[in-house]
Amino acid sequence: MGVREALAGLARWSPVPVFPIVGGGARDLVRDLRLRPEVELVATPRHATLLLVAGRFPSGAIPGLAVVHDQIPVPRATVRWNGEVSDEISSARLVGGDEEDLIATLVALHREMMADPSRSGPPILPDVDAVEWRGVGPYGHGGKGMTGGTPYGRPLAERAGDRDGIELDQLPVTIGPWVGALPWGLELAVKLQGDLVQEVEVGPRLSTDPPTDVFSMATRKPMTVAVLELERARHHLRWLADALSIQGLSALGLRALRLGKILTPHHQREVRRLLAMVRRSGIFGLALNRAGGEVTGSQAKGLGPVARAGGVDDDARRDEPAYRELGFQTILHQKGDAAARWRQRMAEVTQSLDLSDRAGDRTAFGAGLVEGPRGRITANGPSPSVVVLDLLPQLLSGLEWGDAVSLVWSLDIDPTESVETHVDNRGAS
Amino acid sequence: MNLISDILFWVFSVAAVVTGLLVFITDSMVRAAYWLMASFVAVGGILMILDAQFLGLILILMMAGEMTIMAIFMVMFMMNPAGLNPMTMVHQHRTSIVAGAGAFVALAAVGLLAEFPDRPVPPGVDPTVDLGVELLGESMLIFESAGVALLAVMIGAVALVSKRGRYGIAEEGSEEPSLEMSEE
Amino acid sequence: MSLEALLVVSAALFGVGVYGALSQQSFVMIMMGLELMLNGAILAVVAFWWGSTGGNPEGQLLAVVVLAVMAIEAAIGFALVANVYRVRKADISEKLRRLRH
Amino acid sequence: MNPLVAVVLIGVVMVVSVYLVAVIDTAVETRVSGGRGYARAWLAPISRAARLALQRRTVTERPDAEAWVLGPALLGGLAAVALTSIPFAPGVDVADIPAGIVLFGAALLQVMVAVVLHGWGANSVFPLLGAFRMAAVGLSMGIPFSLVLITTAIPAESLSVGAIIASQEGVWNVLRQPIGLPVYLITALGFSFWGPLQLPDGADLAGGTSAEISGTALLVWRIARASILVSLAAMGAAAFLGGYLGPWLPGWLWMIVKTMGLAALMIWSGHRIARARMESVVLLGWTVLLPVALVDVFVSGALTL
Repeated sequence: MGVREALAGLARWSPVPVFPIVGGGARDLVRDLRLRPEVELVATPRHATLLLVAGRFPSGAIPGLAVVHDQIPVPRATVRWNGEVSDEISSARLVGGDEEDLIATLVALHREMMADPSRSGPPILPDVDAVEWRGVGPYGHGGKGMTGGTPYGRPLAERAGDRDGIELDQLPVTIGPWVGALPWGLELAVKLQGDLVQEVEVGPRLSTDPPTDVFSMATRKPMTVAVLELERARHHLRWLADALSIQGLSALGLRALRLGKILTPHHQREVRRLLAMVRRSGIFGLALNRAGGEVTGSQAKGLGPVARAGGVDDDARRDEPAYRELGFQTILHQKGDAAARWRQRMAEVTQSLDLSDRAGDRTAFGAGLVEGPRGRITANGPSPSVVVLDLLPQLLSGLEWGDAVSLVWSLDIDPTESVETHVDNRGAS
Repeated sequence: MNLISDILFWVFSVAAVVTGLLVFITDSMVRAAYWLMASFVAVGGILMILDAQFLGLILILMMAGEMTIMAIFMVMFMMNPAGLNPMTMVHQHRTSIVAGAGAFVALAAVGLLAEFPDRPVPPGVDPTVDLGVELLGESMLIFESAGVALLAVMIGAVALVSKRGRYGIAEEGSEEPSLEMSEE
Repeated sequence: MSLEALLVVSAALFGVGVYGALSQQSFVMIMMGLELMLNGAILAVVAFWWGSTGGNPEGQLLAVVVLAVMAIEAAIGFALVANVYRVRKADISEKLRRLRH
Repeated sequence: MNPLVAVVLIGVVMVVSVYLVAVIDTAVETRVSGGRGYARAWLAPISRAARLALQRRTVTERPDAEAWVLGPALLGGLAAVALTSIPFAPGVDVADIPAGIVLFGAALLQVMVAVVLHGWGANSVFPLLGAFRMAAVGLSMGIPFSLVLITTAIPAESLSVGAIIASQEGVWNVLRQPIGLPVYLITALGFSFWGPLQLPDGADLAGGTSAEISGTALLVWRIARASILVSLAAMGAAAFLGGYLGPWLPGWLWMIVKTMGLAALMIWSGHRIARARMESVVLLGWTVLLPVALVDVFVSGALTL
């Protein structure tokens, strides 16, 4: 047995590193893969062997798919879960079914790749320079002297003023839509000076067909409060899982995710313990201690926890008789910055669990307006994520990149949330 | 042992001079900064061969920070830090070559031709202990003067670049002065 | 390895430094030339200490002083570069025509 | 020490300790995440390494290829150099030179250079930001790190690590210089960019300086990073916890226990303490750690007089 075979035999048992490209309707399923020891969701395609394309995408074409695919090191393969194989990667393995089927396919494909790298997916894009080589100048650099021309077809950096009064080079880059540092599907065109974000434009929205979760169902017919509040607590725990991983606490994030998956109203003690661990991690003192990024006043209207974190007493649950009977009081924080949003959601998890526990069989909503976990859902209005995406450029400019990322995650954005939350009848069945 | 240290000496010497030259030949500013550091590391190695362990190591230790700062200043201020274009940012080139070569020849001639007393470090001496005793004993005044000079420089440097500079607090958006004089 | 060889190496470093300091236009590159000259100086000082002073620690002391000079040169150099850039937007010596504010 | 023996010794120390670090890391992660399956902690590092060894390396568009390759190799080499200055047991050391602790400090400060080169080489935005962050962390942590380390030499009246260990025969430095160890551990997290100070390779940069590497390059990078952590833990054990000194157990075992204890503490912090903001780290380094380290120097010096 050669060294290769020996290594391949060992590599069989390695957790499968998967880079996910996630569209509408698959976020929760893919996120839950983190809980499986067989699979490892990685933040950059360079660390993966398998590309997982899951969920629905606006018009079939997936932005950036080919680039991400080619960035995965050989041996690599692609799995398409619950959707159609796109033309770009014809070699993708199509899987339907549930999580177990997906895991089985991922593990099998990984072992196949380790045993026989020749079956690796071929590159999609030709290996050529993005911009054509210009054979001008003595070295082919496209201009004369140190500062002349456009070397390798790329213009030299522009200078732009800094808050320090020094004009330095500005680096325009597009980050996303598939990168571990940002929510899946969020694309930011950023002008960076050092690690300072000077200008931000939000890329194309990936909104897909309408959601079918309990909150959008509740716009049509009354739902039981117990179910709604449990789902709200779950949603916030899933948000916590993502946000904690970005702050370097992926293990604590897993704990939140695991708890969210099995959550019942009787898990109050476990939830309190988790939230205490989050507080003790020093996250408010170390990671979220920068003021700024405040969302307050009229711009916060309808943004649920984001609004309430900014002191805006805006909660559709207040007007529901069922909630009034339960003695529902909105929780408010004042500052409206990233830390306040964290505190707000953490407080609302316990509140929702408590409400869910005491709700009995009361029902609420059903008249077109629902307080969802991200904010107000109406039959035809824009979804909260759409509103927040419009605020991003103004909120992010002037921050260091790390603070910008913390801020983005504190807003709980899902770029695949549809532009208008039309509720159709499919959700009712 | 002597042979090994001779070989090491020549390796380090060639490395120091060649990397020193590469500083001014390479097109990439980051490489230039780290070539210079390589030159310092090589000289630090020679110092260690010469039993001046402490000085050699301190040189290497100091240069890690200093050259990183240099590399970052390069990236900050220079148009071409990555070396995408050839770096021909020189003036009075021929004169400089002559001056450099002249300095080398003159100094080397002094080194080769002048008579220096041949009094090597006696065996059994611990140069690090000697240096420590000297720094904090007889020559404390010189050492302290160097320290005070460094302190003054630190204050001066901070005054020159501090964010509450001559044009207001940086975070509040300081304004640069008009530039009408730079056009002449 | 002999004192002569050490002095030749240090002369070579100094010569390269002189070339760099005189020929470069960019301020930071000029500083690199100066640093390289000081590099040669340190080597020469330690070489003399090793070969000619009989282990007199004052030789090492001189090297420490040179190290301090290097640190001073770097600190003041960087501060001036940043300040000149802030005030005049100049990063090469050609852009400075007069030495006044 | 015979050079061949020295190479083997350092190699074995690095391989075994890096494996242990990976096992501890997985175990702590499993525990904090509330999951089960500690058994896989023993196998996972090996199978992961095998997988990375089989993966092909990737290239970016026009990288600074030499710097990019040099980064991981240099980092691993620096960890090895740093380990040579530490005696693992009485008489078992590679180079317990008279200025050993300065050798260690010089090697660790060069870590900054390795990481900056690695981030610069990839020609990609996240690695570049990682490189900038390493420079900021390294420069603000470097002085307090060197100060608290060199302070341990005051009671020993020697810069040799062996002498520093020997000087702790009666009482360990952690008691004589109680400020030293915490400052050392915080700055050590900075230089091994681990845990709350994992800024150059942080999750908000999708892996930072290692975001664009794969295969053997990634494997070497991870091993080198863990070796740096081990060398810092070993020096912490030697300089503050009396190294191989201790009752009942043989010296080498004490050294292993102390080193792995400090390493486990730093690994634990990575799973329980949030990553600090860049600005907080720089502020902490210059306005808290540096003055505290100076107090440590003055107080220790005065006590020795």
